[in-house]
Amino acid sequence: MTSLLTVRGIVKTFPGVRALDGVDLDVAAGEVHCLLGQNGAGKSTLIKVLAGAHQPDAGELTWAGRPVTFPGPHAADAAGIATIHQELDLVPGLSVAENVVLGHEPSRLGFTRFRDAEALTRGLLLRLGHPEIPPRREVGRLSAAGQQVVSVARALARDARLIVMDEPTAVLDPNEVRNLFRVVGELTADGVAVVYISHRLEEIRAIGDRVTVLKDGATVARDLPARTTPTAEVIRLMTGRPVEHAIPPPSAPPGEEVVLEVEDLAGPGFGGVSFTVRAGEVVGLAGLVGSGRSEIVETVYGARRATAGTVRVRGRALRTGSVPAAVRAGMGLCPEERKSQGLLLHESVARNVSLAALGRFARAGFLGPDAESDAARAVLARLDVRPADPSRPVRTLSGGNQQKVVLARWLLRGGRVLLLDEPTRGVDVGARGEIYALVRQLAEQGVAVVVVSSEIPEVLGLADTVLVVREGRVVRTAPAAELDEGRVLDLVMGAAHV
Amino acid sequence: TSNAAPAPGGGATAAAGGDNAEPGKPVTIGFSCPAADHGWIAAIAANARNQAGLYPDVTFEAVNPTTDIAQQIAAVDTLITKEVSALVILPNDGSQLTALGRKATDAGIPVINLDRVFDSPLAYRTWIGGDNYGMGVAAGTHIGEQLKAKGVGNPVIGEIAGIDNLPLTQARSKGFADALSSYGYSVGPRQAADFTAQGGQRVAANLLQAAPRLDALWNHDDDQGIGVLAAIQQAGRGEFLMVGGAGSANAMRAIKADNTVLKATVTYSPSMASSAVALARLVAQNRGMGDLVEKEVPTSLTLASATITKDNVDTYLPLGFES
Amino acid sequence: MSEQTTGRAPAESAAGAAGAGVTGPRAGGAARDAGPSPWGRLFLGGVGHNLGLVAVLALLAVVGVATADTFATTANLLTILTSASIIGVITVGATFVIIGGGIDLSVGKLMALASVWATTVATQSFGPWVMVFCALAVGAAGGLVNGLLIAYGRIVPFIVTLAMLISAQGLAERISGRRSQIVTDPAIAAIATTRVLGIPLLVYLFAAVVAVGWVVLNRTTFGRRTFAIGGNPEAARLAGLDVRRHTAALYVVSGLCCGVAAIMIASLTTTGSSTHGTLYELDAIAAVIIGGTLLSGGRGTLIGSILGVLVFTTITNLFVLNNLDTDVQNIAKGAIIVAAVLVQARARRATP
Amino acid sequence: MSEQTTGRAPAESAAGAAGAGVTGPRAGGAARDAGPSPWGRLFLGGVGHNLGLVAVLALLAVVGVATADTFATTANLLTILTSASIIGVITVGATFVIIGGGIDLSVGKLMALASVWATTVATQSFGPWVMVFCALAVGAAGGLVNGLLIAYGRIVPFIVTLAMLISAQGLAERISGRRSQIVTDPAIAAIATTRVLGIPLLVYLFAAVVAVGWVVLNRTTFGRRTFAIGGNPEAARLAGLDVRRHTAALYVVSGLCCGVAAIMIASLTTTGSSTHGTLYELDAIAAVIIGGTLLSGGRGTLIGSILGVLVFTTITNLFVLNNLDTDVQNIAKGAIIVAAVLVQARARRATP
Ligand SMILES: Nc1ncnc2c1ncn2[C@@H]1O[C@H](COP(=O)(O)OP(=O)(O)OP(=O)(O)O)[C@@H](O)[C@H]1O
Ligand SMILES: Nc1ncnc2c1ncn2[C@@H]1O[C@H](COP(=O)(O)OP(=O)(O)OP(=O)(O)O)[C@@H](O)[C@H]1O
Ligand SMILES: [Mg+2]
Ligand SMILES: [Mg+2]
Repeated sequence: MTSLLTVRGIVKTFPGVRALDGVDLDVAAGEVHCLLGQNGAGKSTLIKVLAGAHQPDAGELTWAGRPVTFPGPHAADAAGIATIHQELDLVPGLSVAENVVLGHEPSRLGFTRFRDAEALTRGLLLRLGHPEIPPRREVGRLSAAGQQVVSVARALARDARLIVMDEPTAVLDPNEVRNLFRVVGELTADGVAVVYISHRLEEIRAIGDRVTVLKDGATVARDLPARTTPTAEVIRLMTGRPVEHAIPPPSAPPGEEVVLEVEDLAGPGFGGVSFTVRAGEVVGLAGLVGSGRSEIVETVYGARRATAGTVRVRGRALRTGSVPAAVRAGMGLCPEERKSQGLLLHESVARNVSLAALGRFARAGFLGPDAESDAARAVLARLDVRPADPSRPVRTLSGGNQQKVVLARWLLRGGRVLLLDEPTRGVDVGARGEIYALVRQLAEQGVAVVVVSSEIPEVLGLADTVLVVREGRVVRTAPAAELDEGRVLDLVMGAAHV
Repeated sequence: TSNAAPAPGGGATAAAGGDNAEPGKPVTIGFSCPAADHGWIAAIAANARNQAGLYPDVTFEAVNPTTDIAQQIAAVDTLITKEVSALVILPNDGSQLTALGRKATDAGIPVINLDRVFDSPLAYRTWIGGDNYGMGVAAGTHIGEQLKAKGVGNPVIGEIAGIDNLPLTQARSKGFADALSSYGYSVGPRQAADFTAQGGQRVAANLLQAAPRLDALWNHDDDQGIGVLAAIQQAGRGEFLMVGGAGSANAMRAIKADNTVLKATVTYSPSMASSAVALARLVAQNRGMGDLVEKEVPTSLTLASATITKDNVDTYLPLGFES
Repeated sequence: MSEQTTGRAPAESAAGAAGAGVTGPRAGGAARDAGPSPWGRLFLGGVGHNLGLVAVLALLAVVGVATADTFATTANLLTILTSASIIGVITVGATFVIIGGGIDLSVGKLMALASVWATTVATQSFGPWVMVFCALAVGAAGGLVNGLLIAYGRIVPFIVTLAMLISAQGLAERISGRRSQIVTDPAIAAIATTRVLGIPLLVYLFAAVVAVGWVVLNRTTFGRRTFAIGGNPEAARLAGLDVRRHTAALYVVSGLCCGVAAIMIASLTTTGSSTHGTLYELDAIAAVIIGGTLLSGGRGTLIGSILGVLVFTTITNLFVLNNLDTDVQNIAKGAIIVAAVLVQARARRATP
Repeated sequence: MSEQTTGRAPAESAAGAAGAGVTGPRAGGAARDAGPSPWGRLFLGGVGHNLGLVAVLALLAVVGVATADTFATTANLLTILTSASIIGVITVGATFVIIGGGIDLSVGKLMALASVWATTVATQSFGPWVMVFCALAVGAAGGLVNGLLIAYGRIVPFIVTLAMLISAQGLAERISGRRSQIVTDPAIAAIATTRVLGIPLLVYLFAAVVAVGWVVLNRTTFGRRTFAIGGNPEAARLAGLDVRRHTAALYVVSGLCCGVAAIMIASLTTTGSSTHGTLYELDAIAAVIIGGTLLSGGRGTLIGSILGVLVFTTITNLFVLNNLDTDVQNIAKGAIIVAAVLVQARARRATP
């Protein structure tokens, strides 16, 4: 196989961090090359080097047989590398079409030719199976999934020879993932190379040709065959240890006491939602991206105002639209968007963990010096957050560990109801297993848990009871044991797909 | 125009009479005034410096002008610490510098309070300043006379004041209203600007809309008057008579040329700064005023406000300050 | 969208998201997005977003007609427009800077400096074109210094432009000797007095700057990239834009607007003076924000900013026509501003 | 951390991320955080982050000693501290508001209003305690109105506090009849003249407000929540904090500081006046930002703000001692501010 891109010995340090420590990678034209690694392994940093967004400290890039350097994003782009970055790289105030052409606007005398841009965009969206996204819509008004589609369209617009995709499927539902894979197939058939990053190992198997594994900023395995390498082997390479990645089964049936009762809850985008959660029970909400599951749990939590319905915790109705009331009643929420809704990125881990339980560490409002440090340390140890240093700025933690910090916040507060919205999005296999174990552990201690997830196996594996949500309605409530993946998929897609 | 280098002191230095011109014991005179981007204030500072330059026995110590009360307090404090022989102070705000005047007086330094008066006579040795109320009276009287002569009944008389916050503005307006009432007239549209050409233009442009017909207009300040005149020209109005205030060279030239609505201005001359320095010298040297019998300088001098028209403008032109 | 008026008001983003008008990719929003032509749509968008402000203006007009006979006269309406023209031109520049994620506190004093420099005896002796060139050059140079320090020196815009405000003020005082410099050139003076078809030249100039600004902001690559740089600078960089150069250019645009405004104010007041433009920075920013531009950048309309300017100017006009005292004027002005924003926010929430 | 000084400067987040000077996750963070005692660490953190500012102050002191004999005298240093005291107290409040993600433009005129209200003949007739109470109540009430409109009315802070600035100015003029109201009460007047151990009472008052502010910001749940709300209001809300009530409270804190400052300025100038505090808003915000607080909230130190105030006051003092003209002062001041921020940014980048 002739190599389109060869990467040798790339080193990239940020002050005090060696994010990349000698990475090798070979990508051939027409292949899907998967890049695997734990959170913080350096995958995104590597692709930023490829995109010209970071300058490597050492190492060589060879592009189409010639050594190159990319002093800026422009250079990589000119060479024919397009990148879909992990953090959405769109401008919310511009239209879909403007985002797609940003940096390469068709123009005459400085005037943008909107019609050309829109025609191009319309074509790309059609190709991606989303003709319904209007090119003139402001990107900020699209759902996360819609924005991801636009990001993909952007990359396709460049007619690149190599397209790098950094976790493009994290916010996509199965249907859209299938669409994306079809497009990837078309691209590779045309000889375009794709570098593909995902934490969902089954996807690697579905579209990958070869796999390169990164660990702690270095390549630990190269060019493994994607389809035939055993999963356990891949995981061992990534984590350096064998990891149990299956979801542990519940060890005891849930208790009898009803902790959370939701009755006829309605809000903008959903309605008629009723369910109960008993102590120690895990209730899962399955559904497509955009089906309104986040709205439901956020309304239960009081973060959005309900238009109708009641929420009771242990028999007592909550004031609607008040998060403090819900928290006082013992609820906690790990929100969908870790960074924008969950974390104080500037602050230390300890301060993030103690945020909801600050009052406990204060006397008459006064906090002792780092009063909460010890308590935080204990919770972090229990969750096995690495590194277990509570004074470290939270933004320096990997995605999985950041997710654990948000969980730790509610563990420290010690409530009776925990709402988890996409708890494993963007989290690597290792951390995923730990989060599953933690959910089990909490349930065993009598906490009522609600889990929202777009991964159907995850919902089925974790939940005792599953609610299937479609377009804001609960279309089926059943014990998990009575459902299987195919059934749920049919339900979430609706009659048209059955 | 103002672009000509400013005539030194606008020619406003006192011809020393009697034996006062004779050199006395050497004295240091401290001087502090506000910083304003305003022709009148600029003339005050220049006049003081020029007057001091006339005396071989005077060392002139001016602190940098400022608009900030706290800065002026700090600056004058340094002069007190230096133990100057006398202080000439034009405060940003009379009330707010009273305590400082007391401090200087208590330290044995005579204070000549220029224009904006301190709250307590204990804070100064002598006050010299313009007559704001009298200025309003002069303007009102001139307008009253002119309108009466024309036989206008029920005239619409406008007023564009300076900064309403200042006591001097309030005094001017009161004098104006009082004088007009003696003719049976009253002030119609009245708005305050801010002593800047821009403020004058803005307020005048709107005020001319409020009054589709005007018979007379008094503008308190010739500096902002530049903007007022511009607005009048832009609106194409000319049916009324305008009177200015303070007595800038620019306004006097316009009066002399007699081709705008500005027909007169009432003075509030920055020459008072020259006089203040002269007084400070005498006080510091323990001398009286030459033409007076008194052995001491009086405790207060109020300057008269003259009305300048086409007829007498030539006499006053040398005193006019550049905008 | 409510976030435009409420900006950083906390707790609100979520509440806003819960409100109406949320359209997912598969929702039926397509109808609304299929406007007439792109041009018409964009322009209507500018007004549509600002229906609240139009309502506020209408309300002020009603009050004007009710309280002052002369309010609804052509002469008075032209006076309002003329008064709005100078701060309006400055606001055009400020809109670019703020949409691009910056802030410019130096506008008023940059204008003052340009007006002073353009009206020195020396400059005036070269005639009107040199005066105009001088004003534009001084404005652009000031803006360039701002832009370079912000984009390449990496100092926050607030500090850089505040420092520029202070220094420009000092320089203007120094050059003018703190006196008002009279404009002797008849051509410059004529800008404020000339009328074409009964409308003052200044108003045409204002309209021209707004039109050019609108076209640049909405129809050119430069304008659209300004939104990108303000809305997500990192995304803009990854897309290959030269974010720094663009940022610097935005401050030059603002400085150029100050230069144009300098000529206008020199003509209107027949002087160049260091006292010109005092507090214009707050007025301009307030107009931009009331007009619905996010102070954090990335979103906004020029039409909104201009409506904001008109609201402010109309308020002042109303006060003078009704011969109110300055103190009462101020008390009322504060209340009216808050009321206007509330009305506008409500109108925005009502229309999706 | 470059983002502290460079804030929203576009291009910079990108440049910062790409270029030097960004402190990485595994960076010295741990080393820096492992200070001596937690208390000492926190305090040193405040200074440490601001080593650049300390250097700037030292530099100014060197210039002072070199150019003016009297600079290094106790009397002059006390003059600097006294001059700093009033704007310093206001800056304490402004620091809370800005760390909490807001901005308060009304501080100067809220102080003026409180000073006027506290020195009316009627208020003075009740004696000094009532005067103090009145000033604090007026300041707090003004802050409360700001806070309610921002937190519950969901109007951007810039507009609300600008409107408050304008209205408070009008109200102060109205109440005082535009005159400076003399303080006749000897107890209030004594605040500015009394010295304890040779140090003016005003300086103690300033120190006390800073100390209380520091403790509240760093050692109480209120302070901790202020950082949270400014850093990520949505996360704070979802963690169960009452973001609105807290936001409103921040403006009350700022208003209270204005009340304290009102008593101080009434004592220092022996008057209550509507002219007090002009442009204090820009000075206070500039001091806070120079002190390293992010204008977008969530990060900052009180010590930095106070150092910022001292830098500004020292610059002014130097100018007065050297008897510079205001125009030269201004030109130089702008340049010094930019230089100071550059020095500080460099110092920050050097220390991880
Ligand atoms: N701009 C930056 N400054 C400092 N450190 C950085 C920066 N970007 C990344 N890092 C650090 O470099 C390391 C590698 O991060 P990277 O984002 O490449 O990991 P990743 O493999 O993409 O992880 P994930 O699966 O969570 O996306 C991490 O420790 C990260 O914190
Ligand atoms: N802040 C917001 N602004 C605009 N639209 C929003 C916002 N939040 C949600 N929506 C819209 O509401 C709909 C429901 O989205 P939501 O994310 O709650 O669904 P979900 O079932 O939780 O899906 P997901 O798997 O993405 O969490 C989507 O179509 C989305 O576009
Ligand atoms: Mg990554
Ligand atoms: Mg969701």
